[in-house]
Amino acid sequence: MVATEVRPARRSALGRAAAPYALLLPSVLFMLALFGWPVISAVQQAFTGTHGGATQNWHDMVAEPHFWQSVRNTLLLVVVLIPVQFVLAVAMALLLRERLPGRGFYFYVWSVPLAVSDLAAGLVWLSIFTDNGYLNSALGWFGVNPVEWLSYQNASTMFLAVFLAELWRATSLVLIILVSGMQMMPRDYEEAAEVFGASFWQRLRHVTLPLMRPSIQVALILRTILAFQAFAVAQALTGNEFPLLVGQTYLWFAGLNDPHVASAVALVVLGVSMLTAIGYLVMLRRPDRSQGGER
Amino acid sequence: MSIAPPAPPAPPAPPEAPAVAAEPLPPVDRRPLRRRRMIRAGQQVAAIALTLFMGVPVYLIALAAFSSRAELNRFPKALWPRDVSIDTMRTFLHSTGVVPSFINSVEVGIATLIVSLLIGAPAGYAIARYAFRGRDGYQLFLLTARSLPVVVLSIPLATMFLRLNIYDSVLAVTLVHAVLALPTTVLITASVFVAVPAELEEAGMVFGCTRFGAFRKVVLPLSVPGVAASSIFTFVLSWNEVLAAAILTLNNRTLPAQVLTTLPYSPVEFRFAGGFAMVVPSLVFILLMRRYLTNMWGATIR
Amino acid sequence: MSNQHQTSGISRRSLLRFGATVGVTAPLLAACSQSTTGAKSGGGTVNLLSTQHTPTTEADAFRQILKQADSSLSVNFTPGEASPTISQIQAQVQANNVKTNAFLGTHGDLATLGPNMLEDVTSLIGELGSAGFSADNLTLTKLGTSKNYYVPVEQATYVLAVNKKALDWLPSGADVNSLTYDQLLAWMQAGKAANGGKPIFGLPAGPKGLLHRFTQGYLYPSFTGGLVTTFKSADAVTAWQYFKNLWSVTAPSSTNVDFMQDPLSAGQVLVGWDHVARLVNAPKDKPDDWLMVPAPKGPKGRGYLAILNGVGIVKGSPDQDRTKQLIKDLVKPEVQLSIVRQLAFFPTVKATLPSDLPPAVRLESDAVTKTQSGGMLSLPSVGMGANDAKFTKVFQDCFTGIVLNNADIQQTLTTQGQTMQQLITDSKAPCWVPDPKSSGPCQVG
Amino acid sequence: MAEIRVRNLVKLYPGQRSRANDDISLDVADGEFLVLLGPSGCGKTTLLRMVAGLELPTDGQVVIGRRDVTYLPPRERRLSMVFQSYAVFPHKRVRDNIGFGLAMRGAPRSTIRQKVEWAADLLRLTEFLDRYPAQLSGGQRQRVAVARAIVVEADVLLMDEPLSNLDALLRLSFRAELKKLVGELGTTTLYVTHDQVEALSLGDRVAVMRDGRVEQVADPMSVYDRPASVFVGGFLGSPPMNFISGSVHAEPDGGVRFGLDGAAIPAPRALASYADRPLRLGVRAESIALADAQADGAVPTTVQVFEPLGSATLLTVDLAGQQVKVQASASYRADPGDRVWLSIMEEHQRWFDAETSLALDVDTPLATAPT
Repeated sequence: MVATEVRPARRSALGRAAAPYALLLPSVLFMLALFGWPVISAVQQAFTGTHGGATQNWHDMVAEPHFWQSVRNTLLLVVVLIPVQFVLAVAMALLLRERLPGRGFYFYVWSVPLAVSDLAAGLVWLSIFTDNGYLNSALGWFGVNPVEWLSYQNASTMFLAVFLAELWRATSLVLIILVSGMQMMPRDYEEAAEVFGASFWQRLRHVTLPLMRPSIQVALILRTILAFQAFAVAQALTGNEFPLLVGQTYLWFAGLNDPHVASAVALVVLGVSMLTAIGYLVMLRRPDRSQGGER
Repeated sequence: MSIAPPAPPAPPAPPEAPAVAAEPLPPVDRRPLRRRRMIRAGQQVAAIALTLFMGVPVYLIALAAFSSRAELNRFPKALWPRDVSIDTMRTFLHSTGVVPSFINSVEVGIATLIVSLLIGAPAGYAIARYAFRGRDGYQLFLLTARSLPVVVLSIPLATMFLRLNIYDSVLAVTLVHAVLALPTTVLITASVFVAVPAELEEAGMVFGCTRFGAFRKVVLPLSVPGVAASSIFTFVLSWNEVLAAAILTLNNRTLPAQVLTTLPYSPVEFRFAGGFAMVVPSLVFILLMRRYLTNMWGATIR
Repeated sequence: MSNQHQTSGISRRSLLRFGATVGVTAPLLAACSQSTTGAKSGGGTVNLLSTQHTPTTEADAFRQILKQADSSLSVNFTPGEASPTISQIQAQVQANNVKTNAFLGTHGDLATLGPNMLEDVTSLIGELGSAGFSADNLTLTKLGTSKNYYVPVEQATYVLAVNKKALDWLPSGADVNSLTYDQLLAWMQAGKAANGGKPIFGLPAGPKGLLHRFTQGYLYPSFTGGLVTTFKSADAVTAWQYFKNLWSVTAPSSTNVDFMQDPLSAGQVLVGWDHVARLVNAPKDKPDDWLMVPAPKGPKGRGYLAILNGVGIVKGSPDQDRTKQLIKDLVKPEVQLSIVRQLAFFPTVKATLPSDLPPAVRLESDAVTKTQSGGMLSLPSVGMGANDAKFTKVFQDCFTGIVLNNADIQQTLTTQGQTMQQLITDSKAPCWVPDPKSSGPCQVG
Repeated sequence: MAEIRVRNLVKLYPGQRSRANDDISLDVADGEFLVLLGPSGCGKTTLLRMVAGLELPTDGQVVIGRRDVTYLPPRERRLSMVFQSYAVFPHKRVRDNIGFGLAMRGAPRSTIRQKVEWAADLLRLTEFLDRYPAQLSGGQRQRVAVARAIVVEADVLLMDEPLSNLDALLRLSFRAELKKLVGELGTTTLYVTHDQVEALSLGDRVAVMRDGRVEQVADPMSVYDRPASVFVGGFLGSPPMNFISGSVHAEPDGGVRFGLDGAAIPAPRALASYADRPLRLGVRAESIALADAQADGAVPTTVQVFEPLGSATLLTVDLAGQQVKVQASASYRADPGDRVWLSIMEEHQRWFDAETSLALDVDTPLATAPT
């Protein structure tokens, strides 16, 4: 295009202020066009019912014997698993940065579980923990007689199995986000911190982690939301003995052909996820962006 | 302007040739070196342990997928390929619809990648560059798509696509997968665009790019790791998504819809064969994308 | 082309380019998807959705059977999980853009779709009068109305698979082919004791397991002679007490077992109760190590549940005569026989079973005939429509409460009984076999 | 406060063929301000980073005070540093940035507050203490980096091209401020730069480096006026020192002349022993005198380029086929093609061996062999 473009000297204020909204528009329209009506009809369903008033569905939901147990299990999984996962992912990211020999291979293997669907992951860990599985076989080679890891009678080993399977499956998500965030961080800050006497832990607390705040925030939000959706792995390992919240949605929708109560449970999941997301957004607000306006 | 030394200031009395050399030098202290080597060895051991934890399960599903039926029923199982047979895998791959659905899945995966990046990346850029009102509200709005279990949307979605007459097609599945992938695409690209220094981009604009040109020529190349990370998520999400694919397709099913819905009902050896077949393509995709994900070991060495 | 006004940095040219790329990819995607059902999609093909024969090997076997039955008819057979499949049909009917011609499913699945999603096939049943459908099956196909809404094509029941190794601990004087529940319990207790406390008996109590059929179709009729009318009777309490004792000798891993054939062929358990199609793989490798025997007898006789699969025509689907042709093919005796030979589902029409059945299927067919002779037939819920699943859930909740969590039996039955009564009254379903006929909605006794 | 002693330091980066630091030995006296000067890639920053402990040497030893610190991690070396990219923490306020070093060493809050205010006042940052670095200009951020470095009473202060990211005007003013500041503190300082003006103006001594080796260490005047090698002469001063190639031969009357084709320049008698060997004469543009034709020892040249520079004029002349730059007074005028006679006084002549390009040890008192 030969003619050099003559741009107006000063773009209208509207043009500049509208820039972010123009960039967001396609995604908002796309979401509303495809998920708008379905979400509305799902919400409607939650408050209409074949029998009884608007609250009947919610009453049925709570009356289901496994409901409160599934809420407890889901929260237990989220509260216990996510902190451990973040500690592990940060450690792995820092190990990768140490440029150990073979790090390319390490990073590939560490990001592999991301590729495994939760159904396949359930299968993998079932093959390990089941009574005649690989773990008991390995114990057998050492003369230790097999343990019934997944039996509903020993709840602690059952939780441990689900915990390890979920730890294995979902840590790669956090790792990859942290690693891609860490890319952009120049090493000068950490070198400066080291010169001025900061120990490894002090560097981590005062420099490395604060600088990775955007990635940590994204990883936390996405990981928590996906944690509330976790269900297939727990079902593959323990059947219905370790019920999770989303499992209740499937139970009502597929098992009992009652989309109304299923929508109610779905809204509970949505609500809890939103609350945690808002919590993270507020908690990890970036103080140094206080200069506001377009940078 | 010739640079001559300024009028020679009365040179501060330079300390006479430093007589410090007289004192004897202390011996070289090698203790920190040994400590450093120990730390590195510890790091290597930790890395290997983590690699075993992450890698062994995948090895086991591969082992199970290629073990014979008899081996799977035996106890204690061998942790090494003792009784290998590929007929389960062969029958699985030759069963109707597995290969065509594989092609459909790849198509959907890549199409979802393109659509979600085209729509998501600009939004990610907007979040990274602007602190506008409603920024957090927008992020929450995006997250609703991912936090509402898709199962309750299945019937309204299906009816909508039927009315639009794009039912039972790769396009229908792509659109739904793109919506599901949008939140991750936007948030991850945003978290990396934030790190691209604004000065570089403003420099781009000084040289005559439009803001969009600067985005394309300056910001995008620099934030390749972020784009790579989000594309891995998008592909893997689309590749492993079962429910929307199962509901929206009839004859043109994706691999998960074709396989995963029937896996739980198939005998044990088919479940492992199917599970492993599902994993391999994603392994390959991550292998391809890994290089773009990090330029960490290429970090600038001053 | 110099665009004067730069709208917020997104030049119109790049928007055009973006629109073009999406415009091009969309039809491309729609056009070049691969058919995954092995048949050409489009006109002249019968789309048959199914919740049965989902395992990959079974699905291909069924496709072969259809091809041999009538090569002129091209059928897209798409098996899948019940919920997405049923949702698909519901969505298609709601959007009155029906692409699925026929649906093969269990009586429960067909009841969930119900009369407003299935065409009335009474005339087709009339045409096939000579096939010899059993009266009980035909009542089932009416879904509690006066017209037939599907054609029965396969039936099955549940039997006990026994690894001959277990016979060593059979109590003396007990005939394995006509056990009583008490003899089964004693047998399993002896087996467990002799096996170092490791139970040799298994039940499919997993999420997709059919354990609730054991409670509904076997325990209740055998101990109480009924189901709904005797739900919380004294006999019911003894039945559940028995179930607790039986569970104490059942492998705890059963809570994660959906198909008994898996633990049985792996040798984890020696004796297991399940659907014939979910046991058939157990004896496959070594048929002569196995026995298939009818379920035991209780105080009120040998209760057994007949499971019926049928094909319904989706309401408003095109090419209905081609679909009728498919159904006619399915009920042909030679097709019914190839179904039993390859898929272990028994004919619903008069057809003499050939002698060259595969050994496992032969074992099962003997057990089935023994079960039917002198057994007390009971049917899955009739007329419960969409509440059929919730009705089953009552029994699942009872099992979890009473057997797994040791809740008080009478108290659990009373509370669950109220839920059941609510469900039955909502569905206005009269009693069904094994309960005596009732005029109004069946009353929980 | 402590002196720095570097002995035979070698650094070979993995995958590189040439050594970044090739057997460097150097001493920085207690309280001295030594500048490491050299073109980019000469290894000056690598040397600084090894003294700081941010890089580990392949061989050799680094001693600070009486303690060997060769392999010690940076935080145990009691030093502070100003980085080229400032490395001011973006997520901390200026106050916390400056007090970072003290906070890390667990100093009581009151001392930190008091010292931070002292440093902020010294660098005129008092009103910015509660701002974030993103809200400051480049110069202010540099000041924060310096404040952070001086608030920690470290034995050694290291600076890695701290002024290179500033614009020209700010660099000038900040240089003087920095010199005064470091002079008052009196801390032993090692300063890296590629800018020769900074080196000459700031350093008590200047170490000129090339390809991982130290060519010459001396006070600014000697380095400028008595370069130990052709490289040092060419690197310092603008325009760089002229180098005229030729050889000397003895005259019947005992004198020595430096012969070019068609001309000859009188040379010191001591060079007699170098007769007939190729030499190079180094002379600063401002040390060449413009003479009229008859002056003894004058040589004819033709003017190629005449550049008026405001405070002086710069001529590029052709002396027997070789280009020479001559600095004349502001009022001097000449046109290309004019013939001009030059004379180079003996005390301004610096002689270098053509092969080794090292300075010759002519008996004039100032000549010093490179250490």
